[in-house]
Amino acid sequence: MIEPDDAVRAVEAALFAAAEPLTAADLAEHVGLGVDVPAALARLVDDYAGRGVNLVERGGRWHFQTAPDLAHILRREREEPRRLSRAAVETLAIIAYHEPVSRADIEAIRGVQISRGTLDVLMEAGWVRPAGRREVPGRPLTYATTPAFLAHFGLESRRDLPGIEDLKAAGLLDPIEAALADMGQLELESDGEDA
Amino acid sequence: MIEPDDAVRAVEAALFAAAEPLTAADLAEHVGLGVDVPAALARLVDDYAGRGVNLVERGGRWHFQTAPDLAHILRREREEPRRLSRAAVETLAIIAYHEPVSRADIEAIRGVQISRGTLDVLMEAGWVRPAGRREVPGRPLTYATTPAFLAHFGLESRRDLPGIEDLKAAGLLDPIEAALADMGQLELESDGEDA
Amino acid sequence: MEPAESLFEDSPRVAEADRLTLDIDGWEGPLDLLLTLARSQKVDLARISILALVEQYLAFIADAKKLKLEIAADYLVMAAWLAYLKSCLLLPKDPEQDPSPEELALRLQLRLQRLSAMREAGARLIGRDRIGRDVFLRGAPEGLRTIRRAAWQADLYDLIAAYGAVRARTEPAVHIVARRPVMTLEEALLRVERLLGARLDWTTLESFLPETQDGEYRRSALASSFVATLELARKGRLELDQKAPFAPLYIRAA
Repeated sequence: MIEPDDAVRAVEAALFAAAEPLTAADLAEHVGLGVDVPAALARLVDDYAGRGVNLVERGGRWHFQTAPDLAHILRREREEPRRLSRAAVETLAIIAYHEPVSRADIEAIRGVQISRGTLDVLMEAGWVRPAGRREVPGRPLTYATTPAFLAHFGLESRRDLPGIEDLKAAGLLDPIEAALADMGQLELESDGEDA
Repeated sequence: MIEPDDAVRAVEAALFAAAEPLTAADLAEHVGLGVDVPAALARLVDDYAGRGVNLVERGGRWHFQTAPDLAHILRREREEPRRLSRAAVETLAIIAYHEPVSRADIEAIRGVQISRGTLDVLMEAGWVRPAGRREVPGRPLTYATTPAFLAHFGLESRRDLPGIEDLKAAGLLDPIEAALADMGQLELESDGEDA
Repeated sequence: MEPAESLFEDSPRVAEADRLTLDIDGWEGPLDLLLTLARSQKVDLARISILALVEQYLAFIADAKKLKLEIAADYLVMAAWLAYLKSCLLLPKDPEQDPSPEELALRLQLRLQRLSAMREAGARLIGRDRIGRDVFLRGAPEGLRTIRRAAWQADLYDLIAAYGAVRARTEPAVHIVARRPVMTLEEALLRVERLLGARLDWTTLESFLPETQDGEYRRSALASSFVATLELARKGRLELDQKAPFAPLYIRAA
C-alpha cells in the first residue's frame, strides 16, 4: 500500500490514542493547523475500508471501531462444565418422574422448598421447560422435561426411567441408607447450595 | 492496498479492541482455533509498518501503539508520567539486567540500602514481580521483570535491553567473585566489603 | 544509615539554608560519591587509579569535616576503610596479607564498574520510547469479553439416586418393634406352682427353668421365676433359703 504521509499518520495516531471520538477541529488542534484534516480523514477511511477496523463518523466525530461483521470477536462464549447441585438434581428427578408438576408439587414431594434459581438452572441447561398452567385455583405453572433432557441422560423416553419397584430392588429406597445419607447432608439441605 | 482476508481482519479487530496486549494463544481463542494467527500477525506487522499506528510484540504479547516519531503530537495536553527517582531507575535496571535478583544483590551493586518504597513503586507500576525464593540460607525472595515492563519500555524481549550483550561480554553482569576468578585471581574467599 | 532517596523527583528538595549539609546527601551513599569522583577523572573506569580516587575521597571528607558538615556514618566507615586501603597500597608488600591490597583495590574498581554500568543502563532504559510518554495505546479500546456459560452436568445415576433419596426421605416411616422371646410373670407363676407340686425337697431355682439355647429367653425366665417364687413365698405356698448373698437359692413347698 502507498505509504501514508505525515499528516495522515498524525491524524491516524491521534484518532487511535484518543479516549473519545474527535471532530475535525479537535484533530486540527492536535496535528497542527497547517494540516488538511478532511483530506487525511478521507484517505484513512479509504485505507481502513475492508479491514478489521474501520474509521467511522458519527455526528461529526470520528473514531475507529471494529468492523460490524466482526462484532462477535469482542464477545467470546466459553462453556465451563459445572455439576448440578443436589437440590437441582432432585428437582429434575421429580419433574422427570411426575411431569407435569407445579412448583408446589415439587416442594411437597421433596419435603423442602426450592429456590427460584433451581428451576432457572434446569431451564438454562435446557432440560426443563414450562408446560402450561394447571386449571385449578391460582393456575400454577407446571414444568416438564425436554427432548434435550432425554438426549443428555441417554433415555429413549421417560418410560425408560426405572420405576419405584426397580429403585427398591436396587436399594435406592432403602430407608436406613436414606436416613444415614440425610444425617450427613442435613446441613447442605438449605437451598442456598444451588445455582 | 491488498484486502486482508478474514483471519487477518479478525486478528486485527481483536488486537484493536483488546484492553491489554494479547499472546498468539489468546488471539487464537478469540478468533477461532482454525486461524493461522502467526501468519496473520506477520501480515499485520507488515500492513502497519510506516503508518501512524504500529503492531508490536513485547514479551510474546502483541499490541498496537502509535508510532514513536509522533510523540510530539500526542504528548500535548497529556500528563507526563511521573518521573522515576534515580534510585528507582537504578533498581529497575539492576533487576532487568540481572534477574532474578534478591534485595541484597541490588544493595550490593548500588552500595546503598533500598528504601522501603522503591520496590513497591516498581511492583505497583506492574514492572517488577516477586520471582520465588533462592535456595540458600535465609531463602531470600528474588525479583524479576514482567511482560508489562517489556511493553512499557518497548522491548521485544530481555535480549533487547540496551547494551545487554556488551555488558555480558565485558563480564559486568557477573558477580565480582566470578570476575576475579576470570582474572586469574583464584582466591574466592572473604569479601567483607561486598555484603 | 540510609541516605535520603526520594522516589520521585518532584519539587526541588534543596532548600537554600540546608545547602551545606545536603552536599553529602546529594549522593546516594559513599559508592555513588566515589563513582562521581572517578568520573571527574575522565578516564576509563578499568584504568582508573584507585589510589588517586581514594585520596580524592579522603580529601572530600576532610573538607566536609572542616566545614563542620554532618557526615553520615556510612561515609565515615568508607573513609576509614579507604584510609586503611591507602596505607596498605603504600606500605611495602606483605606476602602474608590476605586478601592483598591489590585485590581489595580491584574489588572496589569492579564494584564501581558495575554500578556505573547499571546507572548507564537505567538511563538508556528510561530514555526509550515509553508507553504513555512516547508511544500511546488505543485510547478507548472496546475490550474483549469472555462470557462464561455453565455447561451443566449430571448423569442418569445421579438422577435416579436423587429420586430414590427423595422418596426414601418422604415415605411415611413405619416402625416395627421386633418380638423378643420372654416368659411373662403369669407363665412363671403357673410353671413354678406346677413344678413345686412334683418336688419334695429343697431344689435350686435354676432347676425350675425351661431347657433352652436362647440366652435372652433364659434370662427372662430366670427373672420372672424369681419374682414368682417371691410372690408364692408371700402367699405362704413355698419356703426360700439362701446361705449367703449370691449363693444358690433353694425352694421347697411349704
